[in-house]
Parts: sequence; structure tokens; C-alpha cells
Amino acid sequence: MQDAITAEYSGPPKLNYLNNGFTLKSWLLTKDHKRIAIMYLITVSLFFMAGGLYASAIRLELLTPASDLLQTGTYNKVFTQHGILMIFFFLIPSIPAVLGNFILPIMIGAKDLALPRINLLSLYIYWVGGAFTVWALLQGGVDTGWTFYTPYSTTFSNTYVMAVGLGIFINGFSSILTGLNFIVTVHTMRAPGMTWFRLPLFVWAQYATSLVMILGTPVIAITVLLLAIERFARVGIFDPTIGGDPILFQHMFWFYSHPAVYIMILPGMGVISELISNFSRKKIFGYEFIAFSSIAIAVFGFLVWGHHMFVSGQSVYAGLVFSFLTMVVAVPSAIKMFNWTATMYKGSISYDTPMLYGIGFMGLFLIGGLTGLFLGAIGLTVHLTDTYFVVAHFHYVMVGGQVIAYLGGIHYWWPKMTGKMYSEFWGKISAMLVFVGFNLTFFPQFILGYMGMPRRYSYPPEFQVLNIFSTAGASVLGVGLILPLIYLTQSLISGKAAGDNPWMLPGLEWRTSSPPPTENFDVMPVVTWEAYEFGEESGLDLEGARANESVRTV
Amino acid sequence: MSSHSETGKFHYHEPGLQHQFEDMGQQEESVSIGMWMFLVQEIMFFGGLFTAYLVFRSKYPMAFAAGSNHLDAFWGGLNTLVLIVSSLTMALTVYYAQKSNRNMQVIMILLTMAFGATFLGVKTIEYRDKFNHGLVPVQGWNKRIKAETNAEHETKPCWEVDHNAPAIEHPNPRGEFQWTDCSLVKKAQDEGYLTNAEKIGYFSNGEIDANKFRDKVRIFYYLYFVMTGLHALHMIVGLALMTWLLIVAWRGSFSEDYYMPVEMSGLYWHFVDIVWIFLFPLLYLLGRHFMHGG
Amino acid sequence: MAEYEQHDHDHIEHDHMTIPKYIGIFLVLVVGTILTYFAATVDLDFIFPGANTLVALLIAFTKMTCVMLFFMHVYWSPRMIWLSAVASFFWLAIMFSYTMQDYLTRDPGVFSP
Amino acid sequence: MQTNSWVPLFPEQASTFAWQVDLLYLYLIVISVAFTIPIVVAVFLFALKYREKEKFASGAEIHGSMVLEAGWSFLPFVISMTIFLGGAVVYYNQYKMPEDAMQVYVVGKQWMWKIQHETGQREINELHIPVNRKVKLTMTTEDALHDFSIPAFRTKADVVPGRYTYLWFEANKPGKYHLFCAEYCGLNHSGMGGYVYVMEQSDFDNWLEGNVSGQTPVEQGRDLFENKLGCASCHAGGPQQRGAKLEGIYGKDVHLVGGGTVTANDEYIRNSILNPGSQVVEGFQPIMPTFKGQVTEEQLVSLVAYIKSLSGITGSTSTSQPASNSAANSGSNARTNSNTMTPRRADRGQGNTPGSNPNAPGPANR
Ligand code: HEA
Ligand code: HEA
Ligand code: HEC
Ligand code: CUA
Ligand SMILES: [Cu+2]
Repeated sequence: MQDAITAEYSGPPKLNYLNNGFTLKSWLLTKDHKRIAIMYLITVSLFFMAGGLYASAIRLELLTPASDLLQTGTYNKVFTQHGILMIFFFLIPSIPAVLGNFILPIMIGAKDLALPRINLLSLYIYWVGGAFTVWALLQGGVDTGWTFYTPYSTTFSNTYVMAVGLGIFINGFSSILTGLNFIVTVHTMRAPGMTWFRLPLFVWAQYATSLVMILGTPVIAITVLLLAIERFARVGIFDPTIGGDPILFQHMFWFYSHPAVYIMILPGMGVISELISNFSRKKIFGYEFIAFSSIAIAVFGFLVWGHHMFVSGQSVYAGLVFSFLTMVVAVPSAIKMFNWTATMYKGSISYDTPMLYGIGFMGLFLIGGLTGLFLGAIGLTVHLTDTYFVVAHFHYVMVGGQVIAYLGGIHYWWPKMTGKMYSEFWGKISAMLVFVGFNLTFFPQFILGYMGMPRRYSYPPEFQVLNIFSTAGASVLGVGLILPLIYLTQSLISGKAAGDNPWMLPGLEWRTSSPPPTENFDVMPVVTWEAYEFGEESGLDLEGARANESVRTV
Repeated sequence: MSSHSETGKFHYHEPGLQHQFEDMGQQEESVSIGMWMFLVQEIMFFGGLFTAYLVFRSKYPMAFAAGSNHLDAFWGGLNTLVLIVSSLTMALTVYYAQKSNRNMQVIMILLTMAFGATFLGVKTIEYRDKFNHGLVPVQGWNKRIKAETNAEHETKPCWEVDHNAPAIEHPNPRGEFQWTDCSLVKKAQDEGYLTNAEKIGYFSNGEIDANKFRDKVRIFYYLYFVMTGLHALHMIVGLALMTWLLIVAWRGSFSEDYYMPVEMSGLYWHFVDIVWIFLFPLLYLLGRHFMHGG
Repeated sequence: MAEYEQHDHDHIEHDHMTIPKYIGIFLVLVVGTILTYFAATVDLDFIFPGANTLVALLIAFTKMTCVMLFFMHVYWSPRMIWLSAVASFFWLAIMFSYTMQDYLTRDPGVFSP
Repeated sequence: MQTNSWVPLFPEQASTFAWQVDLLYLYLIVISVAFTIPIVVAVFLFALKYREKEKFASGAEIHGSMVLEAGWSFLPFVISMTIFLGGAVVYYNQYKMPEDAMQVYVVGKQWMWKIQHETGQREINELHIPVNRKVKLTMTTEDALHDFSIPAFRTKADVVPGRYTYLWFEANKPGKYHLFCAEYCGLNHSGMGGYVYVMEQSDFDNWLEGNVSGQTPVEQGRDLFENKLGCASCHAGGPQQRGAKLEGIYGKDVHLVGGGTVTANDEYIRNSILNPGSQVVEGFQPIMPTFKGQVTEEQLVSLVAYIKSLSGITGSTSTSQPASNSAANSGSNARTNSNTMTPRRADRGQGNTPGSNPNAPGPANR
């Protein structure tokens, strides 16, 4: 396909997606999934920083019981905007739009996503939605909580609910289009020999995520649209004083937002499957079970949304049904957890930075998931709901789960994406800091929650001690998160060249150059090996790599 | 299809083949799966609205029946037929594209567009009518001076107002939603089929409360406007799509070998039609039987 | 070359529908519409309450099925497309039924005596 | 009166089903530990034992095991079903409303709880109940969602506008417990709370009767201001202050939003309490809720007297000295609380049926 081009550029400065054009236009009008991924990476990081700054403000305010640093009204806006930015603009696009976009097509041996123009469109929609939201935040922001519960959001809040809602509405379509693109790509763009059961598990996870995106996201779109119209027209379909029903909003909101939490974890699970298996240099244990459990989570995830509404006034019967299904949906996650552990058995495990994140994920997601069971047990949730126990639970799964997996994935594929190697030393330091800081921040919140400290609150004095722990932990966590920013940037400038396959792994993405050429492969690959094949069949030149010490420092 | 690209090692790029694909088969399959995923997405999008409809209709069937009776089933039915015809012409467009018949394609696209536009025209008539009768559920969006309301509502209790009574012109300075007729509530009360939500929702101190009933009817109109409005928006997008198709078809670009865009636009058009197939009975017809038999 | 769906449909087959067939489907749709209208004006509540709704929806479903199978050519489409059509309605059913399961069991009330 | 340990781990158990919730909690902790320890130990063990011996050596060829998969799908399923059943039982106890309970009516409102007893006794942000007696709350709200939450009783329920929701508990330990609003409801959500006082039956009867013993209007006003009506939650000085400073305003000119000034006289203060929105002080949000219908004329007089006293003006009554008032502030102790209560015989007389009371939940649909 690109033979002519490669022949021409066979000299050292090989043409890759990065040096293939330097103009702004060559970036903004690109259809190359890799460039789009890089643009996502930058935007997503900016949103993470903004969300992180809000988080810092929350933790500083919560250092003392009184609302002294932030006025109540400001505090309400701060946690709302923290939630909105982190969820809709950072966590949901994080792994799919950055790592998925970059790696998925390469992993299956495609030249690009099936619909590159749609991919670019999705990036633009994300930008427009993001810009719109940021504009609304600058105008004055919102104070409804990220859940936008009515009738507060429709009738009582005098902040920019409508504008932020529309920002989320727009942004939703970016997510939908990304999901659509992945599904099509996985169906039609696999290289010869890349059968469904040879797909890396990351691809399966992305596929499951995409299903949720397509089936769920439109519902949040229509929900916030109704919310916005409602605010404008005051007809009151969510306003009980004139016949509406505020709980209908909760149903519609959680119909998306519960499955959305699986949008926020499945890609992370995919990354972890890659990391655990590859850094144990061993075939993953129970491939089919991990693959199908992703799909099972995506499907069953749609049946449990009512567990966010146990005390909302929904019927007792519905509460019991949703509690039951919540328990069922935990099982596929359990299957994954056990399979990952079993994968490490008799492996040949190396502790590079990505693997540290992988192991960190196993511990943190375990705690996060198990506390999800606490919240699913309906009699217990009555006490726990809307307390810091919930806050701790979801930070464990979202930060301890997805963010950690995202960081692991970034470190893992960084040499592929940039062709440069970062400092292993600082990578490990930062992984440790994140792990320690994270636990210090959020573990105390479980206790606070059980003690009854409500969320979105300035608390009574007896809760202060644990809150101080939490704030201290957040500082450590903050440092741990700023470090990668520094050393990853530094690696771009002065990092040593990574080589095409620094970890000597069999995946297709490691069989093209780093950074990959515009159409990913110089020769269309033909897959003859199973996923995670480390034996002879993989055709890797391990001896050669061992001889070449510079490939990697252990 | 596995055969030809393996043998055809030379890289012949068929017209319209994008760089990331190997051959047209792959491209067509991608596009068609993509389109279907888009439609799935659309179904869920409208699905949210249908959920809201379902919930409120099950809560306030009489308000929905009253609101629905007041919609003009003639226009609604006509529009249904118009859309069905346009669906036929759309299907034929695809058929003629497959047969590489440029002229018939162009004609069929033009017909489809004409019917689509007719549909929107009728919708405008209906919307205007609602505006005149003060039935737009947004304050200020109704006719302010001389809105037409029922002649009898000032003299009679709200359940005796005959909604077929002649309309008089009636000032509505703040452009508010107007609804006076609660005869259905009275009837349902007498015959004993009010739901629990209705027994609370329509009454004050044991009496039928015209204002409270009006609020529920307004919810119906709200859903009516949002549902038909979004549907109309989809029609407008569809018309834009048709315009583009028309231009390309005019140039004779579609043939037996390459008609994917026609096929895909057709899927979209039929989808919009299907939404209307449900909207018509749900909005215009359900509850109509209360006016006739028992 | 890529190894995508196993079906061989270099071009989606297009010799199944003929103009008379199209017109036939069209007539079914028209009849359906007229039927819906008249069914709605007859009070069917004597069968069971809500019978009118059921009839209206049954007709609508039939019409939709015709459009999907023949106008949208689902009938001759690969499994993936059948699947996505069915799945989307399945998901709608989830949304409806699980929401209604709350509303229908609410009276005499959630936390009610 | 919460636990005294430095880092408290459990809230007090003060209701009959608190132990059930705690037991369920412990059961889940045991399960979590039972799953966490093996997994973490295994990960660490493998991590040490199977550390790569040679660079790029590959691990053993193991693909999976049907038996293991079936086992570890089945086991969590069974365990999770036990959790579900446990949860369902506890939930049933929490929400199966008793027949023979004492009724209390609760109305949430941004940002206060208005509570009324069957006897007509009303209170704000405080709930006095007798120990060892079932209490059933019938709740609604005038505006946004709220949530009536008492951690020590391990129960809560959202309060939904346009509907009633219900909550019941039987307190089994006298004391003072936190009452929170646990559903986010806007600006002063975290100020929307107070205390539940669980008292011995005799104390409770005493409290219901009220105690007429000599409070001056200023003292009574102060009590209303600081405890009963929660004015202090906005008007006390300090960083939490959202309302205007009331010290020294009496007799001064007040600048209003939208121009204009008024002199702060009795009439103005009265109006500020009943119709806060009508004259909003410059520099403030119009967030003060109206107290119309909640304060009697008698109480208004006391409030005005108290606010005047803040400007050093003493009415017909004696000056209140902060020191001598400490008793009035001791509402924190349930046992002695009875002496801080003001009698409201007047409205108890007419307010015996909840329906006729302005404070009782209104009709479900307004
Ligand atoms: C990435 C996001 C994510 C993920 C993956 C999860 C996963 C789960 N969540 Fe969580 N959740 C959130 C994000 C997430 N959640 C958020 C954001 C909120 C709050 C929203 C708000 O109100 O603002 C929330 C709130 C929330 C609630 C409502 C709390 C309340 O407000 O009252 C509940 C209740 O059931 C719940 C349950 C669960 C369960 C059962 C899982 C399960 O999927 C977990 C499954 C995992 C495991 C179980 C661990 C591994 C298994 C084993 C080691 C084997 C042992 C297992 C068994 C014995 C079964 N979550
Ligand atoms: C993806 C989701 C996500 C992430 C990553 C986080 C991350 C964090 N959150 Fe998050 N949080 C939510 C989602 C998330 N949160 C949601 C949904 C809510 C509920 C909102 C609601 O109630 O409506 C919530 C609420 C919430 C609360 C409860 C507020 C309340 O109820 O009153 C608290 C309190 O501690 C908190 C703390 C933190 C902390 C300390 C982090 C830390 O992990 C953050 C660490 C990050 C940093 C410290 C940034 C580091 C980098 C920089 C600072 C860059 C420097 C800047 C430049 C160079 C420009 N969060
Ligand atoms: C939710 C907060 C809040 C509560 C509770 C509250 N106020 Fe206010 N109050 C305000 C705010 C804000 C203002 C200034 C704006 C205004 O005038 O409405 C104010 C103004 C006033 C004023 C006028 C002050 C001036 O400078 O002219 C008086 C008097 C007053 N309040 C008395 C009371 C009394 C008495 C109570 C209790 C019965 C009370 N307030 C409860 C918030 C509150
Ligand atoms: Cu009331 Cu929060
Ligand atoms: Cu959930």
C-alpha cells in the first residue's frame, strides 16, 4: 500500500505520523487516528488538571469544619464542577478516546479507524461541548451537583444549569460517535488472521464500552435536553407542584449514568488485562471468560440503575429488584479479578512502571468494587447513601480503577506513541506516591461515611481528624500526579529512543515502528498467533533483544 | 468477496473508496454497520421521550386523552400518509440507484423531498393552530391578543364546557397556555376510572380543579411539542441530506456499483418515518374512543 | 485484505425487491394507517381496559416491521444488522419495563404504611 | 455525645434496628476481607516468586481451567445472594411501617426542617421524641428534594415534593443525635440539620406540656433565634454568615436592594421576618425564607425584643445578660431541655388536627 513512500524514506528519519506534516492544518484537519488521539490526550489532560484543581479546593475547604475558605455557594459550585469536568470531560473520554483511538486500530492491524472523518468530527464535538461548558463555568458555573437532580436544578438553582446541560448534551455525541466508530472498526477492519478470539482483551473491553456508549449516551442527551427545555419553559414535567415527577428524572439520568460507570471502568479493565498478561509474559488466564465478562458487564449494567435511588422514593419492590440485579452484576467483575490473579501464577513478572500501576489497580479496584457491594445491599445503603462512604466508593473505582489504569496505559504505550522512553526511576516513584496518597485520601472517607458524614457538606467538628488525613493524602496524591506531567514532558525532549518493541511483546502494536507510520504498518500484517503468545509462534527475536542491553533496563 | 483483492495485487482504487479500506465490500459493510449503530443511537434517543410519555400517560390518562382529542387527527393522519408515500419514493430511489437509472432517481428524490416538505408544511399549520388556540406550553408563546378559546368557559363549570362550542376571541395578554375543558375528568369520575394519581392531581377540596387539570394537559402538550419538534428536526436534516443526494444523483454518480449514500440516506429517512408511525397513534389517537362509545 | 464478516455480500444483494412488491408494502402501510384511525374511534374498553392502546401499538409494530424488513432491506441483511435492530428494541424494553416496575408498584406507596 | 474515641469508627447505635445494619456491615467487612486477603497475598506471592529470572523469559503455558472458572463464578454469586437477602431483610424492617407508632409530621424547606407533633407542638430543626416508642414520620417538602437522615438510627429517606414519604424508628437510647439533610438541596444544604433529642417518656411529656417558668421576651426571643427557628444559622457572625448583621441595626437606616432606605424599626423587623423578600438588604441574596405561619404574634414580639436588645435597646423588660442566659442555650442537653421550651398553648389548642395546621404537610399537589 504505502510501499512507494516507505521506499523513498528508507533513510533514518523515518516518516511517522508525528513528522508527517508540521502545520497546524495538518493537525486540525487530520484523519489519522493517532494524531486525533494525541489531541484528545492534550485536551483530556487539561480537563483533568482543571478537575484536579477543583478537587484541591474541596480538600482544602474540608480541612476545617467551618466553611471558611469557600462560601457555601462557592463550595457547591466547586464540587459540582469537579464532578462534571472529571466525569464527562475527563474520565469518559480518557481511555477510549486517547488510548483506544491510538492503539485499537493498530492492535487489530488496521490502517485507521473505519470512519476517520467521523472520528475527527467526534473530536470537534468534544471541543465544542468542552468549550461551551468551560464558557458556562466561567460565566458563573452550576451548583446542582453532577447529578442535576430536579426540581432543584429546574426550579431553584439560579446558576447556569441550561448552558452546562447543553455542553454535556453536545459532548454526549462525541462519545456516541467514538463508540460507533470502534464497533464498526472491530467488525470490519481486522487484519487477516485476526479472528475475534485472537483480539487483545483491550479491544474486547473497548467493544463492550462502545455498546454502552451507543445504547446509553443518547438517553442522557435527551434527559439533559428535557432538563434544559424544562428550565426554559417551566412546564413542569419534573416539577411536582404542577404535576411532574422529579423521580422520573432520576430514572432517566441513571439509566445512562449507571451504565456510564462501566464506560468508566471497562476500558481500564482492558488495559489491566494487557498489563498483567504482558508483564507476566504469559498467556492470560481464561481469555474467553474475561472477554465475555466485559460484554456481560455492559449488558447487565443496564439493569441496575435503580440502586442509586434506594431512598429516593421509588417503590420498595423496585428497590429490591435493583438490589438483586446489582449483586448479579458484580459477578463478572469478580471473574476478571480472579483471572488476573491467576495470570500471574507461574509467570515471568517484571516490574516496570506500567506493571506497578497494574498491581495497584488490582488492589484499589478490589476495595472499590467490594464497597460497591456494601452499597448494593439495600438495607445497608439506607444508612450509607449520600454519605462519604459513597464518595469513597466511587473514587476507589474511578480514580483507583480507571485513572490508575489510564496512567498505566499511558506509561505502557508511551514509547509507542512518542518513540521515547521516560525515566523509569521517576515513574516508579510517582506510581508509589499515587498509591499511597490515594489510600490516605479516600480510605478515611469510608469511616467518615459510616459515621454518617453526608456528602456535599461542611461537617460537624467531630469528623475533623479523619478529614485532615484525607486532605493530607490528597496533597501526596497531587504530587504523585504532577510528577508524570514533568517527566513525561521531559522524555519528549531528552528521553532516549525507545525502539520499536521496548518490552519485547507479541501484540501487533509492537510490530510496527515507534512512532508508527501514518498508515500504521508498512506491510499489512497477517496474524498467525493467538493473543498474548509468548512462545515460538510469536516469532519474537528474544535472543536478539536480550543481547541488546539497551532495549530496556530492568 | 475474499477472492478478488487477493488476486488483484495491483492497487486499483475504485471511485469513492477511502484510503483506510481495502475494497468496496469492506467499505460498504463498514458504512452500513455504522449507519445502523447510528440508528440504534437514535432509537434510544427517542426512547427517552417515549419513557416520559409512558410514565405520564399511565399517571394521567384523562389529561392525555383530553389533549390528544384536541389534536387534529385529520392533519395527523394526512401527514402519516404523506410520510408513507415519501418512504415509498425513498425506497424507489434506492431501487433505481441500484438499477443505475439516473432520471428516475432524480425524480424519486424530488418526490421524496416534496412529500417531506409537505409534511413540514402541515406541521407548521398545526403548530400555528396551537399558537392561535393558546396551546403552546410555554408562557408567552401563545397569541396574546384575541386568542381563541371556548365560548362557554366563562359561564359554565369546566366539565360542562363543550369543546365543540364556537370559539370566541379572548385576550391572553401574557401568552399563557389555555385549557378550559375538563369534561373527560367529570365523565371518568362518574364512571369511576380515574387513576390514583388523577384523584389527587385533578382535584382541590373534592372539586375538579380546572387549573390543576390544565397543568396535566400542558404536560401532554409539552411532550407533543418536544416529540414532534425533534421529529421535525430530523425531517429537516433529512431534507438537507436529500438536497445533497439530489446534487450527486443529478451528476449521475450513483450506479449499480456505488449507491451506498442513497441506501444510507434511505435508512435514515425510513427511520424517521417509523418514529412517526408510533407518534401518530400515541399522540393523536389514543383516548379518542372516550369521545365516542362508553 | 481484511477478514471481516464471513457473509459474502460484496454488494448488499438488491434483486429481492421489485416495484410491485414495494407498492404492495406501501399499500399494507396505508391500510394499517386507516385501520389505526378507525380502531381508535371504537371503544374497545369492554374487552379489557387499554385494549385500544394495545391494538394501536400492534398495528404500529406491524407497520414498523414492514418498513424495516422491506424498505430498509433488513430481511436480506447480515446477522449483525438484525441483531442491532432487535437489540435496540430490547434495550427500549428494558428502559420501559424497569422504569414502570417502579411506577406500577408505587401505589399504595413506597415507604407507605 | 458521639463516641469519644479519637478516631470514631462507629456512630452510636440508638435505634432498634441499628444493630441489624451494623451486623450487615460487619458481615460485608468479613466478606471483603475474606476476598481481599487471598487476592492480595496471592498477588504479592506471585510477584515475588515468579519474578522474572531471565530477561524476556516467558511464563508457563497455562490457558485456563473450566473448573476454576465455574468455581469462582459460582462462589461469588452465592455469596452475593446472601448479601442481597441480608440487605432485603434489614430493609424490610426499616420500611415496613408499624401500625401503632406515634405520628410526627415533617416538612422540609430550604433550608430547615419543620416538624409538628400530633399534639400540635411545633419545632424547627429539632425533633424531640420519647425513648422506646415507635415513631413514624410522614414527610414532604415545599421545594427541592431533601433527605431526613439520622445516622445514629441508621435510617434516612428522601423527602419528595408533591408526595409523602415515610420513615420510622424506635429510639432505644436517650441522647442527642445529629439530624442531617442528606440530599443536596442547594445553597445552605449543609446547614440544614439539627438534632434529635431522645428523652425518657416523662421528660418528653414534660416537654410537650411546655414550661412557662419565667423567660423574659428577650430570653425567649434569643431562644427562638438561636435554637428554635434557626435564625442564627444565617445571622450568627463569623464566616458562615449569610444574613445581614443584626447587631446594632435597630434605629439605623437600612439600604435596600433596588435603591431606597428604610429605618429599622419594629415594623421593619417584623416585616423582615414575615416577608423577607419584600425588602432585601443591599449586598445580600434574597435567600431568607419567610417565617410567616411559623411564628406566632407572641413570638414575633419576643424576636423583635431580642433583636432590639442586640442594639443595646431594652424594651419594657429587663436587660438580658449573656452570662445569665447560658441556661437558655443548654438545649444541647436533652434531659434539661424541658426548661428551655416556650409554651405555645394558644396554638396547641387550635392545632390538634394536623390538617388544620399551616405547618402540616399541605395537600399533595399544590
Ligand atoms: C467506575 C465507576 C464505577 C464502578 C465500576 C462501580 C461499580 C459498582 N458500583 Fe458504584 N458508583 C459509582 C461509580 C462506579 N461504581 C459512582 C460515580 C457512584 C455515585 C454517583 C453519585 O451519586 O454521585 C456510585 C454509586 C454506587 C451506588 C449508589 C450509592 C448511593 O448513592 O446510595 C451503588 C449501590 O448499589 C453502587 C454499586 C456498585 C457495584 C455493586 C459495583 C460493581 O460493579 C463492583 C463489582 C466489583 C467487585 C464486586 C470487586 C471484585 C470482585 C471480587 C473480589 C469477588 C468478590 C465478589 C463477590 C462476593 C460478589 N455504586
Ligand atoms: C473521574 C472522576 C474523579 C476524579 C479523578 C476525582 C478526583 C478527586 N476527587 Fe472527586 N468527585 C468526583 C469525581 C472524581 N474525583 C465526582 C463525580 C464527585 C461528586 C460530585 C458531586 O457530588 O456532584 C466528586 C466529589 C468529590 C468529593 C466530595 C465533595 C462533597 O461531596 O462535598 C471530594 C472530597 O474529598 C473529592 C475529592 C477528590 C480528590 C482529592 C481527587 C484527587 O484524586 C484529585 C487528584 C488530582 C489532582 C490533585 C490534580 C493534580 C494536577 C494538578 C493540580 C495540575 C496542576 C495544574 C496545572 C499545572 C495547571 N471529590
Ligand atoms: C437562610 C438564611 C436566613 C435565615 C434562616 C434567617 N435569615 Fe434573616 N436574613 C437573611 C438574609 C440573607 C437577609 C438579608 C436580605 C434580606 O433582607 O432579605 C436577612 C435579613 C434579615 C433582617 C433584616 C436585616 C437588616 O439589616 O435590615 C432581619 C430583621 C432578619 N433577617 C431577621 C431574621 C430572623 C428573626 C430570623 C429567624 C426567625 C431570620 N432572620 C432567619 C437570611 C436568613
Ligand atoms: Cu435539604 Cu439538603
Ligand atoms: Cu451505579
